[in-house]
Amino acid sequence: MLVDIATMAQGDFPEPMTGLTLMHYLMTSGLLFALGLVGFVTRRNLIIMFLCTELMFQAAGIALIAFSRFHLNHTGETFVIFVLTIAAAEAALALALVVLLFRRKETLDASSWAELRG
Amino acid sequence: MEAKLASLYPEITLFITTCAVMVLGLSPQAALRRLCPGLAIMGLVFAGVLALTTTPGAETPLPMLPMYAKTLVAGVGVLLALLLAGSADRVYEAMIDRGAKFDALRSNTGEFWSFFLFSMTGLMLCAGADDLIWLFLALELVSLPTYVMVAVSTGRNRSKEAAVKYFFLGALGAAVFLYGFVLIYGAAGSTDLATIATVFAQQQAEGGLGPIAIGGIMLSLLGLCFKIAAVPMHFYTPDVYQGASAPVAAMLAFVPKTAGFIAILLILACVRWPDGALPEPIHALVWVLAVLTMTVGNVLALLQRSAKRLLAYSSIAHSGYMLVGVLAGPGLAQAAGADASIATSGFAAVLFYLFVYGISTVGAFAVLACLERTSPDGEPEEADDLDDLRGLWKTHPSMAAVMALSAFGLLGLPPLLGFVGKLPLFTSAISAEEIPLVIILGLNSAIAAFYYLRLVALTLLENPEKLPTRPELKMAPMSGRRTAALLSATGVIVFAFIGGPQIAGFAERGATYIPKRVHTGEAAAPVDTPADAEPVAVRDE
Amino acid sequence: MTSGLDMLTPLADLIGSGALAAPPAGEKAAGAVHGDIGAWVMAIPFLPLLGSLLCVLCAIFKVKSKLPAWITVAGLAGAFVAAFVMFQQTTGADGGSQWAVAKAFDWINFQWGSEGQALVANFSFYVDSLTCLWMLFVTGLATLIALYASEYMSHDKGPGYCRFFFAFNLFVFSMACLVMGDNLLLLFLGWEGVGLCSYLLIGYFYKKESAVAAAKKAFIMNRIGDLGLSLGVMLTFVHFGTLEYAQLFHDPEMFPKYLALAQAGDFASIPWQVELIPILLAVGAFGKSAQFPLYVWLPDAMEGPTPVSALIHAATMVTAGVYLVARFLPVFAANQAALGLVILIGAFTALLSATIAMRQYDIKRIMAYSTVSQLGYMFVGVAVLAPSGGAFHVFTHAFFKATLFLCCGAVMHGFAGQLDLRKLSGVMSMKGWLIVSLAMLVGCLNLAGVPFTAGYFSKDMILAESFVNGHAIAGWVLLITAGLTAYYTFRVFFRVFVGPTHAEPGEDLHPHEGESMEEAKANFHAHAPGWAINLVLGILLVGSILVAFLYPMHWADDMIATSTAGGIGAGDHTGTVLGMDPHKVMYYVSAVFGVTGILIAAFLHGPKGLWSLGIGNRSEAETSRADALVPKVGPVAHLAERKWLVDELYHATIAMPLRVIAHISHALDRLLVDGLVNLFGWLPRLFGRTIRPAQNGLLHSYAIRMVGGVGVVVLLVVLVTLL
Amino acid sequence: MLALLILLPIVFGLLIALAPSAQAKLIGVVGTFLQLGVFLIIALYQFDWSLGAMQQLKTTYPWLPQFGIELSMGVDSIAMLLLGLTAFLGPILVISSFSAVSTRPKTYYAWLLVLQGAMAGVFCARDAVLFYVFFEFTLVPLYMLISLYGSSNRKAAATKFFLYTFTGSLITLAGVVFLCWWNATQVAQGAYAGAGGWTFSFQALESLAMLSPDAGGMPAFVQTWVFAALIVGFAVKVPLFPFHTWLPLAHTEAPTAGSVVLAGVLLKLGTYGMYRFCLGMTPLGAIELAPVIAVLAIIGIVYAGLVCWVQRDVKKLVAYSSVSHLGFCVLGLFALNSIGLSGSVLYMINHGLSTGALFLLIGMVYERYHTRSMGELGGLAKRMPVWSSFMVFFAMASVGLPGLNGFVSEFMCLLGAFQSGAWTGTGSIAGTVGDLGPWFAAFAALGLIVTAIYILYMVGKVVWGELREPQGHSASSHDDHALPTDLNAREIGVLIPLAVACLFLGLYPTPVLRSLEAPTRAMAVRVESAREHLAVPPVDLATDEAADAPTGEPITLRTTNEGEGE
Repeated sequence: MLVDIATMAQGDFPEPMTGLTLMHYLMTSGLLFALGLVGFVTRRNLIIMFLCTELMFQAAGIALIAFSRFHLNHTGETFVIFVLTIAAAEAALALALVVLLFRRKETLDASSWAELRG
Repeated sequence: MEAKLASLYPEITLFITTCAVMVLGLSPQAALRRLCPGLAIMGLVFAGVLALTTTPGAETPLPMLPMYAKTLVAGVGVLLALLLAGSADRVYEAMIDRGAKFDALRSNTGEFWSFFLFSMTGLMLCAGADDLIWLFLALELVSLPTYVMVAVSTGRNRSKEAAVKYFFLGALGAAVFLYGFVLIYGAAGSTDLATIATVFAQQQAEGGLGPIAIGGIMLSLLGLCFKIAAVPMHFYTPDVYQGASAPVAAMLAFVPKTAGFIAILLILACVRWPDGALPEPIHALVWVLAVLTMTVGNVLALLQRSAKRLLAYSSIAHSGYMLVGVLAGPGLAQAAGADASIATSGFAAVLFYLFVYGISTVGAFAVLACLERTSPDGEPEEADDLDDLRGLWKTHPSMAAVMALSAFGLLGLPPLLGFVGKLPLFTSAISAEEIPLVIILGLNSAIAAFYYLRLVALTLLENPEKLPTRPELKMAPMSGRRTAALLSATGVIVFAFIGGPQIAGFAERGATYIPKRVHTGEAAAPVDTPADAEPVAVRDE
Repeated sequence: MTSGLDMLTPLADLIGSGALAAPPAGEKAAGAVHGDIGAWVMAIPFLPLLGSLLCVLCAIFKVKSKLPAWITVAGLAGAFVAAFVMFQQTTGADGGSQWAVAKAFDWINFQWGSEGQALVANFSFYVDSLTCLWMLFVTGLATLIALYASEYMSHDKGPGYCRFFFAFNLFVFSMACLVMGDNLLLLFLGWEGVGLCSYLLIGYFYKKESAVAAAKKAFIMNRIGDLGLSLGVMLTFVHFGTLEYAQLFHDPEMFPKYLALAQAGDFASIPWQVELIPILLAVGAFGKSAQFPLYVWLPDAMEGPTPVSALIHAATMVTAGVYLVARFLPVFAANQAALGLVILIGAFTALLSATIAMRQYDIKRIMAYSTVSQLGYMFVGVAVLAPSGGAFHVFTHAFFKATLFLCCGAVMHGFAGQLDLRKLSGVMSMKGWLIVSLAMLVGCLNLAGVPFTAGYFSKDMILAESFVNGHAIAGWVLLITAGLTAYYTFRVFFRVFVGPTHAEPGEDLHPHEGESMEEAKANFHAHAPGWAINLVLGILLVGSILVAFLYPMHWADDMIATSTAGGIGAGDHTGTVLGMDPHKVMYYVSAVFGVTGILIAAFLHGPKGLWSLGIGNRSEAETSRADALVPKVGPVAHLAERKWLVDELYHATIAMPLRVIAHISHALDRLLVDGLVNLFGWLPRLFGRTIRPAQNGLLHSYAIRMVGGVGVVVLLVVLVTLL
Repeated sequence: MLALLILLPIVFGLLIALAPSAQAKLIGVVGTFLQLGVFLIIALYQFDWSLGAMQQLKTTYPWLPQFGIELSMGVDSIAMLLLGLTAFLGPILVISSFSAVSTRPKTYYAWLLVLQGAMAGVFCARDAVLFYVFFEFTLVPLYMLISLYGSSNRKAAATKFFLYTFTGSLITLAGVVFLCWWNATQVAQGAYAGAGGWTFSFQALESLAMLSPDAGGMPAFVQTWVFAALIVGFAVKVPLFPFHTWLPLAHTEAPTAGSVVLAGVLLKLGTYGMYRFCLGMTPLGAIELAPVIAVLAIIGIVYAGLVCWVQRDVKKLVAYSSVSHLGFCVLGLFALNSIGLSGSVLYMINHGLSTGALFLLIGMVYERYHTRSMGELGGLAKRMPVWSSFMVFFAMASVGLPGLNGFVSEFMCLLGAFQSGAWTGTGSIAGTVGDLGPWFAAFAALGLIVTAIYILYMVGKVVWGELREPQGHSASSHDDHALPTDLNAREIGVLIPLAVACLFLGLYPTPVLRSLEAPTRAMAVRVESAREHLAVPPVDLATDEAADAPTGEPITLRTTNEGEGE
């Protein structure tokens, strides 16, 4: 399926890449994204969970760069810069939040915060 | 370039206000600090006026959207600002009033108000976006400040819990729609919405969107579901609303939802709507999302004991209703040759409903914000349990009336504003021949009637319970909250008859949809129906 | 522009009522009616109506005197005079069918079709000789009985008295509408109106549960009949497009056409609607006139005050069914099956109720069953196309049956409600009871069909015609019934009015102060009837005898001949009885049956001495020779005494199952119908409960569900799209 | 003038809310009498009864121009009659509540007046959305009245009432919107020269109904579905079996005036809606489904009648009797001929009067004895002769005794059903084309018997028989409100107008029938002429669209495109 997608998407463009195709990058990116997802849902530690979201952001970044190269324009690369900025902002926020939480309960376990439910 | 800049005047105004507020909030003079809300409101009003007067410069398929959306944001923003006034640093300010020395490090006023205004700025930017990158940044600008606002809205652990859930799940959602955006870029080769629209139109004409495009759109939609609190990204909603203070919850109910819907509209507008319907997988996706969202929201709201959770679930359900409007699309099929009217355009219906929902839901949250009791830890505790509302008629008649009106308004009982808002959703969905969806929408409204009626019955019909464990509720000292409540209730009645129709007309203009023209290739026969090719031609040349 | 005020102008009709509307143009032979009888016609229904309104006023002003009774008597007497004038004016001419329509005001007048078709049913009255015949005895007897009731009801002076006479007046009004109405709907109004009055009057003693139950039963049984009648009315309207007699009976395209077809034997050309109408109407007639299977209410109706029984449940209301059949004879004649049905039911009912009457002890009930039985005769009479016989029997029966009932009432009144013929004996020899007893005797002679009484003549007309017109079996059944009738009639007379003197007070005995029930019984003295009762009975006694003289005058024949029922029974005289001309032989045969019945009664129940021609031997009130006979006939006697268990049968097969169905329906309503509604109300809640655990408050659970949700939705969409 | 009819009571309702409690009764009386006065002025001087089929006194204010929704009002004689009923009952409702309502009187009278206004609005509306607005809005005042002033189980009853009718009417709304969409679509495609664009006006929708499917009208199968959607809300409101279960509950729990207004006017909103929408806008659907609806009506008549018979609560009995009675009304409507329709409209009024009066009477007893159980009450003729006289009178009106109001309408409903059938070719003069027939009338007429059974059962228990009063209750202890044993002058004064109206309509219905002739005949003719469209095959929409798109291939989307890969 994925092979199909990658090759087909490439088909319309004038300069087909040789060697490493778009597909490879996309697969890497997809794997990274999936890794992030899996990490996010399986880990309980708030910091690791946050890092997993970073992983997903970076996966998007890889895909952007690949597409950017594929389309032979720089939009994707520009996009990556902004994604990184946002990721940094989020990281700051996340750390602040984690610190705040840690002060309250002395733990980083996400499951200790489950007062609100139903 | 200048035109583009001109279109950003409202945001710039807001940004300047933001900076001013941030500085002002740090002032050691209490009187100056208290100017923050006023300044914010002034900024919003000014931005709103600018939004109304400046010509939009966007070249997206929804060129008039920014004008409407920014005005809407400014309008409801004023209401939210009124509601938020006095929330920040309440305990701390009280300490200062009692003689404590002002310490800029401990004061949150400036940050709070600037975050609020940042969020509103983001929202306006979102409305004005003509590029995916811009859209992404704007969406993040909407959300990031709200995470903080939730966290600091009360001093309780609940707020922290709410914030952490909101933030982490929000990051997950953001990652998902970011990936979606990436795929859209990958499929279209550009992040410019106008270009994307053109490319997509071309692709559709040549046999349909490719899987990457479809996948990108689907992932974007699913990610944005977080913003609009739609299934399956809705889980955080009740927890966050409950954990946040009522004014902040009201803001959460309006601001990210509006941002999300605007983003959804912008993205879906890039897809050409052949014969008024979306490409099949996206159509199916939105259909499923709409049905699930309204049903899940409503059935869970039935079971709630907490008013905030109830309103949170109702917020989910309303997203479901609006998704019906999204699905109904820009109303092309009927508008052949004529401008899409709000009666047929689901986009217009959604835009109008955002206004209706904003007005009505702010009222309900404002009532909760107005009623508070002193809890053992000294911090005022807002009314939340439904039992708090029992017999409100006896103790706080005006609040009871506001709550009843808001509930009936959210229910969509004629002739209140909620009905006027829901009507275009009905008409547009039927215009799009989504009959089963309309029936489901109707049945869901009926389910919703269960709990809205309960709200009304509790406030108006029951007798108050006097429990020793439950100190009596008092009116919060902030007059802004009361004003917001009363304004919202008045709006729910008045706008149904006066002003509402004009706003609907405004929303109708805001939803003006200009599909991109297809560059006719040699092989491909002209697929445009003659009817909808014409406005395109006018626009594109 | 017609403003709302103009809409009300037709009200002026009400004020200017009494104008005699000319019969519709183009009618054949709308006979000349002498003078302006409109005002007289109007007086007949509206005087009683006025009377009933005055009675309401009396009730409002708490009148405690006999004023309501006098109002009633005066009003009804006026109505009787008006009826007599109407009769004079209508029938005075030289033969030919004469009729007139007098319109009071619009009741229902509705144009419904695009071609100006209208549903018209006005308050207007159709007058012909049949109307006159009925109204004469209705108003006449009503006047007399009102006078009687003024005394009979005197112990209830006050609100009850007003209520009684209100309903009494209303009854006469309704009866007038029934008989005189010029359309089927006004007839229906009267029909239900008399039912209402009957209901109110049977339930007059509303504290008695049995009276209330009897009233209810009467109304509901009648409603069953009314169902048939109303369907008949609808069918008539749909088929003929009108409900007005003037058109139905005189438009050559309507009844006359089908009557002509029937008389020509061309039944095949008669459409099914026309054939169905008489059957539906007959159902209504059976209900109102207490014929099998709807007769069971009438005996129970005796719970009402006796004047009511006399007027409504013997003389007038119950003959409404006969009137209906007689009035619609042209359409009945168009369906042989309908006639057959009426004959069958009539004859069967006559026999059945006669057998029941033989074994009853309550004299009022015996009279009630005899009424049912005699009504059977009348139906047979009309249905064998001898309307004059039927009508004449209605007329004579009204007199002698009213007499009989009023006598029973007098006895009841005098003996504290005692009606059991085993507890009374030798009333004639008590002081002050002579007129009552003589009236009773005359009534019994009439009912038994002793030669040269009115009852004898009218019964003979029916019997003879049934043989003449080829319904010999019915004839024989009725002959046997005549014998039974004579027996049970005189059983009453011999037991109660002659023989050793004996009287026990009935249930209405109220001990004086300081007196026990036993003492009261011991000290009981019958109080003889007063002047009003005696006067009325005297008049009726004479009247019952005099009515017989109308027979040789062929009065009934003439009356019928000029009415809408005229000219129908004039077929060939083909039937014979024992090989002879029925008309002649019937005089003898029926006399033999009647006298035999009386003799058997004398033998079984007669007292020693002259009264029973020496064949009786009864010496005490309680027992008679018949008691010895009962065991010999086995269960038959017992069953007859239990009224053939018809009431029980109805209860078991209709009332009970219906009640059970009602309970089941109620249970279904609560459990199933409402249950489904509640289920639908509960489903969202159930769904909510099911998915609520997903909101468990744990961050990572939310994350899993969000991701999983995204996956599931995407998968779903892909599947949906691909499939 | 019409707007005044709606606004006057609402304004007075608000006045009550603002004025001191002591004035509530007075303002209520004045408000309702003013409404009645306005109605009388309209009826006597402004409305032209000779043109009953026409919409008169039209007034229009803009509201939502995008949808073509207007605050548009107008009345024909049917609406006038029902308005008359509403206005007539208004003062009766207020005055009858004087002694019954002691707590929170302001709220009570205020909502009552608002309800009066809203009900008037339903009958005045000439725009589907305006109609719907008032139709739905009536729920709120009644919800308040029931759940604040009802008996023990009032909240559940009020909630059920609200939710059930609300749910039903949402489906109706969907149907209405579909109709309007169809109309708008046809306009856009230029199929016929309609009003242009979206409109919810009755007039446009009614003219749409008369279009042949060739000319852009709805084909029969679409109309059938739309009809089904439309009727759901109205069937719940009427209520038609099997949607009736909210009614007994609501009636039993409601305060007296609530029951009166519910039976008197609110149920008629359903039948009126059926007349206006189901018959007027989807005649083909009505034709196709008439037998089904009629069967439901007949089941309702007999079944609810039987259920009445086993009730122990008098009020519940009368409540179920409404279900049974309204069955006749619906049957008459779906006879689809002039007599049936007129009978039905007349029935709406008559039922309002007689059943309303019965509820009043039961309320009066309830105020005295605080029970409605027939086990505890009996033989009241002895104790309360005046009350009993009225009871018997109105019971008889309810039974449909000729001479009282119920009969004429009941008979016409049945006659209409009887007439409506395949009579053509049988030589019958007064048959009409229709889908019912004698069997329908015959089975419905069973209701005559059943009605007699349960009404007499009730009268026999409560009015006649041995005197039974609740335990510990003697005649003199008619406590709190110092009510006399029998009715007082106020109560009699409330009942007399109803009784007079019953007698008048029973003995002289001609003016009313006259005013109904034109509109019902027009409706019958409309349905009749729509019948011709039954056979017309619908335009094939698919081919239409194909013709629009010259490519001949509608744009479809595929997930994979085999040919163009690589």
